[in-house]
Amino acid sequence: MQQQNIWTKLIRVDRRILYLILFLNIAVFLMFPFKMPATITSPARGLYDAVDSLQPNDLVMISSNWSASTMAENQPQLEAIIKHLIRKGARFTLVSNEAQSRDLSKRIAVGVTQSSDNAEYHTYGQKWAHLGFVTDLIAAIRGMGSNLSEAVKQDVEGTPIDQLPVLQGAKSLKDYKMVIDVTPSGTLPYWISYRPPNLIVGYAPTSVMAAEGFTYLDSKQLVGMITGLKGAHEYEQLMGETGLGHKFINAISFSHVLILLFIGLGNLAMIMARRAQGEA
Amino acid sequence: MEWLNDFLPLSLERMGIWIGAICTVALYSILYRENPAYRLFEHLFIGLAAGYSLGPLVGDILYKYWYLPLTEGAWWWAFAVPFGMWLYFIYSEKYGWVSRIVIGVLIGASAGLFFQQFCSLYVPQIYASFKPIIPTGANEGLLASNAINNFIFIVVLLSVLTYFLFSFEQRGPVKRTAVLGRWMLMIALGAIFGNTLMARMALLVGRVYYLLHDWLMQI
Amino acid sequence: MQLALDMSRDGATWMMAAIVVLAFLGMFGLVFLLQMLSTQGRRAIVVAVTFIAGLIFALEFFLPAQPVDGQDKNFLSDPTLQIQNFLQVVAGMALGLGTYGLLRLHLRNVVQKRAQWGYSASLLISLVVMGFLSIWHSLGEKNVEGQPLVATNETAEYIFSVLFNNMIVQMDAAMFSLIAFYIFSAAYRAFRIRSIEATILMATAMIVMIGIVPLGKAISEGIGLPAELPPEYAKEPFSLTAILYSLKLPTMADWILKTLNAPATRAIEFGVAVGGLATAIRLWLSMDRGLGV
Amino acid sequence: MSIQHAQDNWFVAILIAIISLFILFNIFRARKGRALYIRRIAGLDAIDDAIGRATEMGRPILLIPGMTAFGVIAMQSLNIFKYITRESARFATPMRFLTANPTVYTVAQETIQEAYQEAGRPELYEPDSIRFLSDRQFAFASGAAGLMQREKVAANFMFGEFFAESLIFAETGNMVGAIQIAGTVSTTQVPFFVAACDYTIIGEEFYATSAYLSREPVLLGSLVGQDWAKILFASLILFGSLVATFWGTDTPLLGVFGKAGGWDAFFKGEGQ
Repeated sequence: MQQQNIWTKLIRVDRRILYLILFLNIAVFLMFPFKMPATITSPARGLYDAVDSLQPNDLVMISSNWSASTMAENQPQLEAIIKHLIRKGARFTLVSNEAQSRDLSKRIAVGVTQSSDNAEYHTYGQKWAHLGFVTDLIAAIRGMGSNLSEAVKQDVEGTPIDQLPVLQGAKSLKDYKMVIDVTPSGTLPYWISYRPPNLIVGYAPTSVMAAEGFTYLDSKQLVGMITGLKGAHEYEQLMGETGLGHKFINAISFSHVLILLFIGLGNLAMIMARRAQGEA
Repeated sequence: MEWLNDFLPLSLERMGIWIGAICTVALYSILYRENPAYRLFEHLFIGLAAGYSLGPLVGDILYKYWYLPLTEGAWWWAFAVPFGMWLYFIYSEKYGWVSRIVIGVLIGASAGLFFQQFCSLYVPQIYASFKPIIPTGANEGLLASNAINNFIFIVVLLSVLTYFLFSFEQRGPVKRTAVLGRWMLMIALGAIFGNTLMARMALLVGRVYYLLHDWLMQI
Repeated sequence: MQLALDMSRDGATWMMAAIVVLAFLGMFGLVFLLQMLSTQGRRAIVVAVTFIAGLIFALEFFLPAQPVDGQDKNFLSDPTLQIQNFLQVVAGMALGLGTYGLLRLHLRNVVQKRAQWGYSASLLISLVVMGFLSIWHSLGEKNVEGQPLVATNETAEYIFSVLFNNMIVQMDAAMFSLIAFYIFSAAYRAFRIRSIEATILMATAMIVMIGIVPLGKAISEGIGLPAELPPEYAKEPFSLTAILYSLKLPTMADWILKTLNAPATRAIEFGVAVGGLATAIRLWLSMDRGLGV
Repeated sequence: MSIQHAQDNWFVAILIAIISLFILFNIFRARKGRALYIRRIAGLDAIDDAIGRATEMGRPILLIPGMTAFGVIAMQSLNIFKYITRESARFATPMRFLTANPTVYTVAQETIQEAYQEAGRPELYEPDSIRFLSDRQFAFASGAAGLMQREKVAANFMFGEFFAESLIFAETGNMVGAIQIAGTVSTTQVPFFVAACDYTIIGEEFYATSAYLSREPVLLGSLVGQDWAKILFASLILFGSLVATFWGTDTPLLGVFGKAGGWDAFFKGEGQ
């Protein structure tokens, strides 16, 4: 009987030990933060430039479809984008395809607008509004594309759409300049497929959805994209702000290192165990 | 012991955070093994989630899309609910087939909608795949390195497409192209894996932050 | 209950109630008529409605459209929007059916005191309480002529928000973050140099993993690779600096994503598109044996 | 610009017409009795082994279409699950079907019942084995993970559209030692299935699955048509890239093939 040497043990390591190591790794790096600058990627710059070239009072639709589970990625993104829109004096409306996202995104928008220096944004409905929750995104986009007040009827506070100051002079999505999809799920294709043609599309996905985004960036169906927390971090850097993004990035970086380390270790163990078997 | 006073669930806000933390820890316990705490919170979770869905169903769908249009005089909307209820015949042996009429309508509609999806989502990607693969005078500013990348792009695209051919035996050059396609597929999958990792770690970081910062108040 | 409340507000809506009742009676009466059909007749009806439903959406797409209010429309554009809303209501009825199935299963567990019935009881209680509060909350949000549709209650709203924000939302996030642990154990187990394919998968994953975090940039620049692309890059794409720059981990990760991942993903998408189109056509024409009558 | 109607670029209508012809023509050919070939798809051959193993161990098999919304993809998943159920019914191996979509749940009731009837074991059909847990992604995932652990499922079949929750199913299944076969059109989830499952069906293979399993002429014919369509795609891309190389990417002719407004620009000289 071959004795259980360290390598065979390592190959069959209890997965619960791996889980504990990962947890501790993240906890340690959250407790002892240090600074590391980001590389600005071209899709992030694309989105930043597109928002930066907006004129005051241009209308932007933010499609916010995320819920608490992707908060770590989507919240820094949404906050950064709203801050930038306020800085440009643009008007914006939010719409959610997720019931939970309606409350969350409204709460965040209230938080960001209240803490901004621009008093115009302090009153809800003046420069921004939340159009509420739509169950079927395709139907909603097509509907809003032809008639906003008919498709959405009332905003999240129950005000009829045509009585909102922020939407004065806007009849449909056609009167918007841009839509930014902040999302953890596959909502982007719907915006690309069913939006009015004049609307440019920006994308703020979680990292996992970004892979699909490259295809649309390449085909110019997307003007720019910020990828997950990293993208939010880049966007913050472009705006010269410091937000939540900075705090989390190190813990993430080193969890990547940890995983690489263990993949290496696993392979080493496999090779060594094979060699030991060959000798025996 | 000031920390203890702040930490204990003595205010409504602290109580909320405690509830959240308990939920999180209970679900995390499945990492150790399946246990009564996990089981209880799993059942609570499903119950709460199923209950929650009824709100949007009544308030957003039935009220907004059924009741409101009705009050605005669109009488034909009255038929939407009973028509949908035909689905409930599914439990009846005798009338079960009636539910298939509703299912048929739903299937037909999703099939019909697929045409637009196909055309607006996928066809433009054909156009987007037209790439100059040799730097000729026809494309100003095209660098040799871009052209090489474009060439690789086209080769990868075509080889992976070849892998997805099903209806004839792959032999000779087709076989070799398909194998290359399979390898390229593995590269793409590896890239997606590596690219996704960050998002997943971000979630865990967010949760650990909640436990350490909001609940234990350690950072 | 809600319906009745509103009715009393406006006498004219009695008319509407009558229409609804008639619609219910009509639709269920129709079932008895349909029941008289032969098997062939039934099949013909299912095939026909499937085809017509698909045809309406297909025609809306294929027929020429004229600009109306800045949006291209044809005579089917508005009806298809209405039909989509209509189908949302229909699909909403399915949620009722799903919830019924869940209730039935767990009620049976509790009533027959099957093993572990306590868990089923906790599920039922949370479902009923949350369902009630959620509907109340959802209707309380709506308002008609400035009046809330249903009067809300502060305590109920508070309990709702605790159940939602402090339980559902937190459990969502907890389950979602479990994936981080699983991704670790899966990578540890699966990423081994076993075959060419496994090795390719592993190598790419590792390069991208480290290339996309700021640390990848720090490592590359730490070993002396250039931070920026040289300005004369356009003239000399193959200069030493340019080549060194392209060896940086972030550059390699980016290159893999754009030049290898993007076309491979696109090829998969083309396959999926064609497969989906073929399935859509077969379903539309009822050629799949899946759902015969 | 996006394509909202066929008129935004008539090429799309022509393309759909051609592909439909390819598919219908080949279905017609197959129905006439022409034998059609289909290449081996690793993983699908393992389905029967997995069912056999479950039978030996006396543990259930689990079918998960995941979050798949009702539509074309869901119908394809149900087709595959119908086949698997039919096979398992022959050996009286119990099955569980878990979905997060109520409409899929409704249709699954019909489909699975039919599968039992076709296998000649209608008495084995149990409505409670088909379960709708929740339409909420992670409530569903927690329920599925719990069920896998408690019932120690022997085989785990995941076919359909998946999102982030894919790995929760796949790793939990791996933990309880189930044989796992996954097939999905969601490209972003394929790597996780590849890492944690025994076999993974990728992309269009998902649509080829029902043809592969049932060898029905209609499906085989359709598959041949799909191949023709892909060859057409590949030829178009080659042709377009050559044109782009020698005449430049701005050549109006290229716009005809899928650029919104490209048709009118080329044939009527508009929009330039």
